Amino acid sequence: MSPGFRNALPVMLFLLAGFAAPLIAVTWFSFMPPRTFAFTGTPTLENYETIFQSTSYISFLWSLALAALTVVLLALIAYPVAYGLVRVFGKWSMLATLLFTIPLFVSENIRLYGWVLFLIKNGVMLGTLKTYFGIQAESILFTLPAIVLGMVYVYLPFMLFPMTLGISMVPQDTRDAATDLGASRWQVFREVELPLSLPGIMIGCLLTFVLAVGAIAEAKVLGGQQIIPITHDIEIAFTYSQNWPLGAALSVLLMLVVGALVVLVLRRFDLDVLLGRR
Amino acid sequence: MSPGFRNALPVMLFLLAGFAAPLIAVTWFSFMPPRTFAFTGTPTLENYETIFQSTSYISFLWSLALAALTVVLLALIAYPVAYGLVRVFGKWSMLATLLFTIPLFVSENIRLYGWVLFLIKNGVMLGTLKTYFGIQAESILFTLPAIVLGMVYVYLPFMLFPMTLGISMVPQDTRDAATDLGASRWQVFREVELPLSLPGIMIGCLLTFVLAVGAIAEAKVLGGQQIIPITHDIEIAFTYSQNWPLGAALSVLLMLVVGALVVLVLRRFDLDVLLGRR
Amino acid sequence: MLQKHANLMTDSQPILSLKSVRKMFGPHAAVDTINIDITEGEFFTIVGPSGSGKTTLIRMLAGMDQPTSGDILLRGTRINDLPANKRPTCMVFQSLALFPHRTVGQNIEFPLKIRGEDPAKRKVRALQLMTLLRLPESYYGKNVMKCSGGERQRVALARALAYDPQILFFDEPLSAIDYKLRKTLEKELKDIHRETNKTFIYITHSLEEAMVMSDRIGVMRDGKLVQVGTPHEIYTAPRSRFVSEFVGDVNVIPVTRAGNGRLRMNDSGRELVPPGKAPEFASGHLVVRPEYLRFLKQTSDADNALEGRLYNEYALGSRIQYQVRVGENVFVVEKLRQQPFSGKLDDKVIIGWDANDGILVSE
Amino acid sequence: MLQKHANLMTDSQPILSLKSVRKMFGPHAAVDTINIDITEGEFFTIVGPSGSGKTTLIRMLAGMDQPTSGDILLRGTRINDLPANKRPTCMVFQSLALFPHRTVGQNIEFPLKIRGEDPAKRKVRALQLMTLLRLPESYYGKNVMKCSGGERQRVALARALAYDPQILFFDEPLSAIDYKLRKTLEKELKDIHRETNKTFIYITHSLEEAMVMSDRIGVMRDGKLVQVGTPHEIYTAPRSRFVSEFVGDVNVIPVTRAGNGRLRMNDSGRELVPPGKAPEFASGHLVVRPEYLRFLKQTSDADNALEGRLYNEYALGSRIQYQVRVGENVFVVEKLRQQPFSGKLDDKVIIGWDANDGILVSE
Repeated sequence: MSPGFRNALPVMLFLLAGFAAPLIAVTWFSFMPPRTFAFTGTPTLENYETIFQSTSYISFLWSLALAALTVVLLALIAYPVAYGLVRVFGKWSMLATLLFTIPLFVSENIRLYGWVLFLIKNGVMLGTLKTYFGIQAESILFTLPAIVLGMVYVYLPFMLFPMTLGISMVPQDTRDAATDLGASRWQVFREVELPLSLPGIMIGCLLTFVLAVGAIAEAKVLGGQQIIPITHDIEIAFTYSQNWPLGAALSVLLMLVVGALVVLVLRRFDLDVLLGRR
Repeated sequence: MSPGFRNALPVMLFLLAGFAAPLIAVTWFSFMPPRTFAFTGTPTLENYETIFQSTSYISFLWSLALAALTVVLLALIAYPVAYGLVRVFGKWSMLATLLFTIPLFVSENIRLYGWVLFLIKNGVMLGTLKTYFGIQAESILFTLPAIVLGMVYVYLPFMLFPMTLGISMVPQDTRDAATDLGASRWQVFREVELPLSLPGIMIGCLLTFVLAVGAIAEAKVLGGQQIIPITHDIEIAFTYSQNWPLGAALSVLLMLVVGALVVLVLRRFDLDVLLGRR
Repeated sequence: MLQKHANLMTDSQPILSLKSVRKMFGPHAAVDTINIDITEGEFFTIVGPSGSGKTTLIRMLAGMDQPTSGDILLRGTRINDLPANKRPTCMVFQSLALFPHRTVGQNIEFPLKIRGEDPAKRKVRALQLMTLLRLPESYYGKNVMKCSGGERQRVALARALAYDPQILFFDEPLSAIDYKLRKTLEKELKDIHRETNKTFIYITHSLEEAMVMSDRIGVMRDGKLVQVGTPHEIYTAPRSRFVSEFVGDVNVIPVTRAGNGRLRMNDSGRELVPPGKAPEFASGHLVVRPEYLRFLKQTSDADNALEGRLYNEYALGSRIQYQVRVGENVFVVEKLRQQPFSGKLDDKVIIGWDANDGILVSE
Repeated sequence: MLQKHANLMTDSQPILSLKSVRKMFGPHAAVDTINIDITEGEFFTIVGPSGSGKTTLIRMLAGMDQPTSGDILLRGTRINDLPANKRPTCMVFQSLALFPHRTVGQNIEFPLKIRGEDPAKRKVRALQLMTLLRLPESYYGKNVMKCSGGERQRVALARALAYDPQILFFDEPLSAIDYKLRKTLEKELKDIHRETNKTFIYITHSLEEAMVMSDRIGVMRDGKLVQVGTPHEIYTAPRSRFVSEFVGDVNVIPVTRAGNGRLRMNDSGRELVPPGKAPEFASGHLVVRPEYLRFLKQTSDADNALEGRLYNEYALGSRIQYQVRVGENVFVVEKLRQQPFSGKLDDKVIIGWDANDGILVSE
């Protein structure tokens, strides 16, 4: 037994206890009889049966679809911005990065309420249009676009930072060398820049997808219950309907779906291969 | 006008529009007459007066105290773990880091419900004690310790990662040199290791404090409304009581308090000085 | 000296001409009014300390930077505005700039792929180049990051040669490599230059490296080209104190022209015999290389002689250096190991040199 | 050679003795059964390629690593288990390991602060050391990261001297510094060694560096000490092909002992006259340094002669090297610049050497 392992053991046990405890509790409770609050009941698959017979799959699909849409939009928005931060803006990059970072210091809910005030009928945007320009427009608040706007807004930094890191890891020399060897701008991008920044892009996509699947505030605050993501179903099960085993079973399914997706993507894009380590 | 600035300008305008919009909306609304939903009212300080005459300051103090307590506990717990990860565990560090990271892929709410299931009367912990050991204990659920436990649990990674980075930035050679020059283990720690890892520690503390002040789920889920943090007051103003200008004013005050604290700490511990850059 | 390349001797049009090339960074001239003609097939090295502007210069030649003023002519055609990917030139970078996500073969074939050649032809050419550069054929499918330092060097050179450039630029490609391997690669590079007959333009901060490989050397300082010549000219006839000191250990004596045509040492006032072909100047430096200084029996054994004390000795492989303190100054005398000096530390010694072995520089 | 230090000549107890010191990493011996005695006041250099175990060795001597077996004796006392902070030795690291959050003064005073000396005394000593190492007094309050490479070097050395160690270790402190400054610092370090009279143990991969500074040199290879001797001994009497090649450019000829006491070249079968004091062996290598090879008018002008073609020439400052192809092999001949060879490339030439200028090694 190496000294590293001997010293790491207590910490790892503490971690297993501290970090795995809630996950184990959730998994265990998902096999308890519905609407019970004790963990000593006879294990049963009843909760899972209930879920498969219910319309919960719609919430699942909404969550996954919203997350996927968010990731695609984020990738399209964040790549040019990250590229600019690394390659184009020079000393202005610092200021731009600061502008991205400051809002993170404000509680997410406050920022979402801000969007409500901004988007609502007679709010900052529509109010200005109506009062000063006489234009009457419909508010997008409490519709799907508002939710997507909120998600893109909240998760942009989490896509941007790994992407910026990924792009900044492509050495200037390597790009210069490709140009020097006759490659056009587009060829440099396709042959050198994109493959070498792929690890950062992939990490950004995974991170934002995982965060977006677990999102609940955006749909609640900006979506006005128009769309019910799975996280909302879980919250309802744990609070209003007081059916904890059902909430636990929904949680377990969500973890399984997300986990499977992450493993799938990581296996498809082996990071070591991307980084050229073998 | 440098080309960097010219290219950065549209992105910065987009940022100002996209990221500052909700903050501006919140600030503006905080000066609107109470209980209105339009932004065109006559600006007034009425909301701020209401707050100063109310007992909201208790929520403020709770939020700040909870955040401060969380940061202190996190620093005490995370430093030895981070130290172990960097210096002691060797190849086991990877596994331990993975154990810290995996729970982040599960929605925060699910993990908090997991703690409820674990801690509640007849839940995983107390149920086991009662059924198998015959020990009857009080649940800490819905008390202050449960909230603090939840906050420490949720924010540990955000303290741990900057700290690990900070400690790993202290070169092994510098520590060896101090020992070689006669310093004991404790002197190496006090004279070299601690001052050189301080930037990481400070960033971890700031980050977790800002996150903890904006926390709401822990108090709601684990505290059972025993303690009302200011974020909860804000949510209530925006939702149940439908007094948006009041919620906006509370938000503005919270941002001011946190902002002032961050600036104060950053000025006190000038990072450049700590890093020895001047 | 040996006659190296017949084509150096013809007075054909230069392959590359620089006419008053300047590059300003704000108010600072990184490259300051440089004029050179590079002959086809030449191995030309630009040498200078870091910050002397040599990297900026080569980047302009390669098309990665544009000069602020002046012209760069390729066989007489102005190419100032021709971008790097359109120039028939190629560079080997200090970092080598290999593509880490590609195999050795893919790296070498990159310029051919960009040009749209078909895969079969590409592979034939890549294997040809690998043979030229002594890379085993089995490396074709090997990830380039698994290669050793010397092998990567060869892959980078093979990739540049695959572009089939008229001029090859080298930006200190050997500076990160350890001494022994560097010496080997320097000689290999000179062999490749001979076998390919291409024009090589090399930059380095090591005059040792420049001397070993080059047909001609240009010495840069503060953005200016202070001297251009063959390695022999640079070594034996430096035109300034800077160049003489850059070439190796030298003894530099500040002197003033005395009335009688002699030189007067600024510190001791002692008179010295100047070399025969001395430039006209009022005050400057007399440079004497350590291997031209001798230990004397008596002061009359050489044109110039100084008395001092033996202070230290240093072994340098085939040679041994002795430090001699003369007043406040330390002189370095170099002898072959086969004929060492038999004095003891702190002994009184006389050192001297023949007038014509000194070099007078006005700066 | 000059007589350097009187105390080298006395046969007093060695300050440091290594007795069969071994360090295993798993099944691999990083340091393999090393025995040396270091004399008080000596400048001893351990030189070897990277991976030869020299860093592991010096870390054991400094107390940062423990040997797997064998003993380390300081003035006869076993110190294997004495931790680094209790040993009266101090190390200058390759990275220098300065404390970046402290001033120059605070760095130098660190060992005194640890020892609990009072601030006024500390400052006096720090300023003394700064004077010794030619650091201006005004640097006392300067942040150490604002110093140049050479200045940091001096701060690191001053800090080590402040500890007042009996032995100073150096772990390649000059390897990251550019050529010209390195040459200056090498000579400075030798002067400081002379002025402080302390024992210096230095490791480096550059034999050039080792030759300039050391009283004795130990050559390491694969964890073993293959030869120990003065720079002159290492250069003129290497005991293996490895050592001879490590010292500089050499011509190595694989040979077999022929019946008549002569040597037979393994490739061409040609017979050679061996040096007078040749060791007994059946087959090995004949090593001839380039400066002992001469161009001959006819084959009878030297004991051994070979015919070949002039292949290339390289300028090396005061010397010029010529490559001569003899059959499949390339020989290197070195001449002084003052007396260059006047042949043309591809000319037929004869090269030769006197039998006693060759060195026979059995490996």
